[in-house]
Amino acid sequence: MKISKSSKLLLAVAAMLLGSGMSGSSIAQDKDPIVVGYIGSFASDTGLSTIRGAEIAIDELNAAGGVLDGRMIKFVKADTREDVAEGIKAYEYLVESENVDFIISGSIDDVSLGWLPRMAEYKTPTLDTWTSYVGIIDLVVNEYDKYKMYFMNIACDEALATLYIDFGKDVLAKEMGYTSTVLMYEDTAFGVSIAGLVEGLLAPEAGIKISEKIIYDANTVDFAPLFNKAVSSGADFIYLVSSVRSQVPASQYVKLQVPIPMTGVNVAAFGQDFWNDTGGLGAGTSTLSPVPSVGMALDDRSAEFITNYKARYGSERPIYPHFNGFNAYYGIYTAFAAAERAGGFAPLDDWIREMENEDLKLYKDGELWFRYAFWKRGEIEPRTQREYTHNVKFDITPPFDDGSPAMVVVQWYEDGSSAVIYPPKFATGKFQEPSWVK
Amino acid sequence: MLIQILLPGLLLSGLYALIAIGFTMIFSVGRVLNLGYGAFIMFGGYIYYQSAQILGLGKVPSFVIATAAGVLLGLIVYVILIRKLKGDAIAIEISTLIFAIVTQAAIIVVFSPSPKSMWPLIPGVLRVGDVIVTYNLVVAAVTSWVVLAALFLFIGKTHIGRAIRAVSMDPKGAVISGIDPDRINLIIWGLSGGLGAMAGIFLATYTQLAPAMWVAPLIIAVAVVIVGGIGSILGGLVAAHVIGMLETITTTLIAAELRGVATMLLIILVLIIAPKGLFGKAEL
Amino acid sequence: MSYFTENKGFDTLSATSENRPQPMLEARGLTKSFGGLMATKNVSLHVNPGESLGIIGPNGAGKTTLLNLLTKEITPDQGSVFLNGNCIDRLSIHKRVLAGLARTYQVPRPFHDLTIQEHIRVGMMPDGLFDMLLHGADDEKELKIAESVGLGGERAQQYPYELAMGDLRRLELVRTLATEPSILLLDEVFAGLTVKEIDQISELLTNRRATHSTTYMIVSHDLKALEPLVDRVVVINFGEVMTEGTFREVVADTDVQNAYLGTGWEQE
Amino acid sequence: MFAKGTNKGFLGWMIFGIAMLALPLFASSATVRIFVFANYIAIFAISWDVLSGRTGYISFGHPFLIGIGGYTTALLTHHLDMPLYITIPAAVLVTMIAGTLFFLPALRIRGTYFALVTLAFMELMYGLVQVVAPDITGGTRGLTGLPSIVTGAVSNYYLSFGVMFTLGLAMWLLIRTRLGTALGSIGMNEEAVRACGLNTTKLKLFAFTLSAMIAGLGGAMYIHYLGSIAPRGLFDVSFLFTILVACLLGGAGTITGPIMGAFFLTLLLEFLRPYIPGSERYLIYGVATLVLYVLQPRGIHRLIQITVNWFVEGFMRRKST
Repeated sequence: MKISKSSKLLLAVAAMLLGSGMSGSSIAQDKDPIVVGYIGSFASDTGLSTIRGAEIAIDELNAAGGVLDGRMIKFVKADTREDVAEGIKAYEYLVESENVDFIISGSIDDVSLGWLPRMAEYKTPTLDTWTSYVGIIDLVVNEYDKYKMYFMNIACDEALATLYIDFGKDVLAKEMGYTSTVLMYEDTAFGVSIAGLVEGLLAPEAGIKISEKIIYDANTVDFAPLFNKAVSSGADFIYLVSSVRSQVPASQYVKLQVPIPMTGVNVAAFGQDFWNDTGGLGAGTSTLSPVPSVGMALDDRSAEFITNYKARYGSERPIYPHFNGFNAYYGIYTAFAAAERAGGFAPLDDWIREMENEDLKLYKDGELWFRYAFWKRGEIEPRTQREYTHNVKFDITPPFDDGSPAMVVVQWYEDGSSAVIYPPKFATGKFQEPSWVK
Repeated sequence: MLIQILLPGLLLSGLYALIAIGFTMIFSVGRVLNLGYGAFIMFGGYIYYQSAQILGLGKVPSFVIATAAGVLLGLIVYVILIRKLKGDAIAIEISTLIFAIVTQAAIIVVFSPSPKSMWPLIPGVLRVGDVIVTYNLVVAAVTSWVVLAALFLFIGKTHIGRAIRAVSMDPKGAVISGIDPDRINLIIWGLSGGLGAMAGIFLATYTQLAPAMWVAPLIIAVAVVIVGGIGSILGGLVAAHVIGMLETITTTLIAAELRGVATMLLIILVLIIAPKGLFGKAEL
Repeated sequence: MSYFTENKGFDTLSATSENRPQPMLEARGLTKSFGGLMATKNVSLHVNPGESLGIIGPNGAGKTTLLNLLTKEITPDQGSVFLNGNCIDRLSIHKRVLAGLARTYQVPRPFHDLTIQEHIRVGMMPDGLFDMLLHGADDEKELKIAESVGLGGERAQQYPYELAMGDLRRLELVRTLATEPSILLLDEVFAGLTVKEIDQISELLTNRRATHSTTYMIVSHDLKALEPLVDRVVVINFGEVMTEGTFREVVADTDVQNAYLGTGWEQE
Repeated sequence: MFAKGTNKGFLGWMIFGIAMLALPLFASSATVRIFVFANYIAIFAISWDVLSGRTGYISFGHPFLIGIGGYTTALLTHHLDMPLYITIPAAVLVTMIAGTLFFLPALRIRGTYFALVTLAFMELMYGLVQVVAPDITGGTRGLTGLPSIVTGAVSNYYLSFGVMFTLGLAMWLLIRTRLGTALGSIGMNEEAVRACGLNTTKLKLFAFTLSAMIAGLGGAMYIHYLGSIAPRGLFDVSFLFTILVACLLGGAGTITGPIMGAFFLTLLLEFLRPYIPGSERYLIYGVATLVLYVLQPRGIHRLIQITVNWFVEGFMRRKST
């Protein structure tokens, strides 16, 4: 892996030295290609998942004879390095230098928020596959004309949290008999907003009392004082919300053998590489995850995607795509299906209309398993009683026959395997306390 | 409640002292901030990870390899950068900062930006009542005290140590008494690289490896130097404990999210009220 | 300098009760200790207008500390400083300079990136920011001042790193002279100079005394070089005034000779 | 009023100005966009240079000042819908006040110690924005959809260039006045300046306020150009790195040097993108910067000086033979 990296580097330098000779030559094609841009980090698992999902879909479409009357798709990428200003520059680069027709994004929250004004200015159709920030959806709801070219095909965090409360009620309260928790969350916007949702609903909906709240600095090195405090509060379990450096609380939880169970949101545990990254110290972690998550049973088409993914990327990390890899793969298909019907990505309003009508349903054993459609303007989600314009059509009410579930709960076991434990329709395993908890 | 603060606070302080030693040494002797010190720490952590967890060379050999690699890195930085800049403090600070950023970029290219958790150096936990601490941290703290004691003896009792002290107090005077400050600085940078790498192993096995991990320990080291004052190893030790305790107290008793804010306020206050630090001797 | 007419905020105690001429600069009971060490103990002295006073004493006697106390680089524990009969205890360093009390340093403190002419420009700088901003430098006057210490013409464009020690002393002197002091405190002007350089500086000062009415206070332990430059001498030892008088009187004093024993007095 | 040689330099400024004004005529809008970023980095570098390049009080906390300006206007426009012609001056004013806060430690400490306090200021601000009232500041995610002053690449280019050029030229002229000499001498030997009868506190306060004013103006305009603000992008070591390195690589204390440094860094990073799109780009960028800096710590400014002198001398020699 190291060798391939450094040789890539050498090639890159050589390419740079060759200079403009390369950028001038274009792929010889009868028709101009359609250009799809990727914006996001190049090296992170998150970014790579989106890149690879999109790459596989694009190669499949090109191999099948191209799109929009036989035009090929050209895929260009711009690195954000997970930095806000770099993200804005990357967006500008894609539109101004590469003249992209459509952008697929694997950006994280603040990076997406950063380039959003550029998107509104350029009016470039854009699909986000990773960030779940409901604030962006609210922008589409409130300022539709300005942000209508934006789509997000992961369920927003509000939907995630709402469904998670059901897990608390059905499993943590009813099955495990927990009555109190310590809410431990990082001081980031993600932590605060998720914790706020959980705090407001956990007691009234699930009957679990919050006996103590611990907000911690996202750069915390040592979680021992926090765990000590949590344990001495006498609560039944710890509810952790962590998105930044989430391996730290997860692995210190194991290293410290904290004697009460812990569940919640741990972003690092979304990927199959979590186990190796923690050197096996992820045991006992359970986390909510957007779908399709690790450990989840797949429909035939998604299973084929995974087969292709593994054949193509082998042991290069991430060894299994994160949820956004699937989102990118299906996102490319839905975007081009809409473009075929609209006659291209322009005029913009035609494409948006067709994208809003897009409905990709995936079935497993005759049951609706995943669905890539979007909430329409003015459509009200029945349970939360609000609009989610251009968010993926999630479902937060059993029997989940109206859309993909907003989230599932994934459990990592001490033998390194993982399984979905909630909702029951998708479950492949059971909630389990770590062995050191008595 | 008291033990909940004292025990973890003491151990965290030990880790902080270990993190700060190498940084303090360079600052005391050369009067320059090595803003690339965090890179030594990160480098040590990643080398250890590669050696112990990926190549499976075993903990003790890996520890030695990583520390040696740190010494080497310290020497290389000194020879390539520091010597060329001839004591221009600002130039050294900026170039070491760039060096840290370069190291970060290199780590991303080689190891990917994904954070990695590591097996503890010494597995297992110590339980005192409700309080849990890992052996890993206990060992880190004990190591730091041992290293500090050794360093104290080294500086006080050996010939090189006395030469180091002489350069630290008066570089020009040292030259007159036949000491080559260049050689002393080379030794210091090597030592600092090794100590940084060693601290990196303990820090990384306790927390995680990530390409941006050099910033947090650098800030801790800076805080220790400022609060302790330059030119005082003992001062650094006390300062590490002040900061470690302050963090633990803030986390446990006040509000965990103010941990970083408390440290920053302490730095600003000390610099404004007692710029020489609590134990510093040097003039500004 | 017109400083006093603008600021009337300080005490205007009469300098002395006796009926002698008002001293230009007067120190009363200056005391300063560092830790347990008394650097100066109850030092009182005065310099009359137009006079040149020498301050001598062995190394470590507290001469430089006394200068620092007079210019407020160090704040005294006790005692007061009077300039033209006005107490200037509350004036900061730069205000004392504006009031006409300027000094040179034992170790020259040049601005490494400025030419000699620019050093003079800093010395001549007005107090107001707008004044600095809106009015350009007076090239002619700057060069004239440079000329007066023998650094005029092309030499005025030299940088400190191009200068020998003797010229650095001149630079230190000329930068201070540019502030147009009414009393000039010179700290160890001859330290580190060759015999030839000492002669040159000495000649420069002698000539200047003949043509300008500036008052001087010169600190030195090089008695031979000091002799022609001073009207009166104060001897400081262990932070206290030991004796004072004309150069000859002081040199003849056996206590002074004893104080200097073993410090190179005999050779001189 | 100005030092000698000002006229020749002024000619250089005019050529630079005309070339830059003509740039959008032949450059693609993508290139123009890159130059907008370069202009803003140059404004921040000028601000840094006025303070640290001249007085020697090295600021590691400039993002703190820029962030204060950015957040002031962001909050006022986002929550109170106030117009930009009120919020931007307000941002400048608030930043100038923050600049005096920044100034307090400079009364007692300098050099490395001062640099560290300012760094602590930046880190403190980073912590506070996230913790204190995240529903107002937007917390970690920040705020988006902020109004823009003008739209489009070319108008933003002319706006940012106009401000940068005006500030740059004004500051360049300033350092050539006697006030500039006085400020510069503080960086060389503060005691000696005091011994020349100058009120260094007043001079330093002036430099701090002026620097803060430029940082506040630049910061406010920058975030309206970006359209969004986030703490991680502002109070960040890599942002600080760009400003510091632009100044030092360009040649601190010269105003023109930091502008060159800002352009060099921004353009280097962007022109590498088509050839090396991935993380290796930052590695090459960092190594190139490090090598260049160690080879000539006095910066590009000095390199150009040396080159020009070499050519001039060679020309003279040939003429005389």
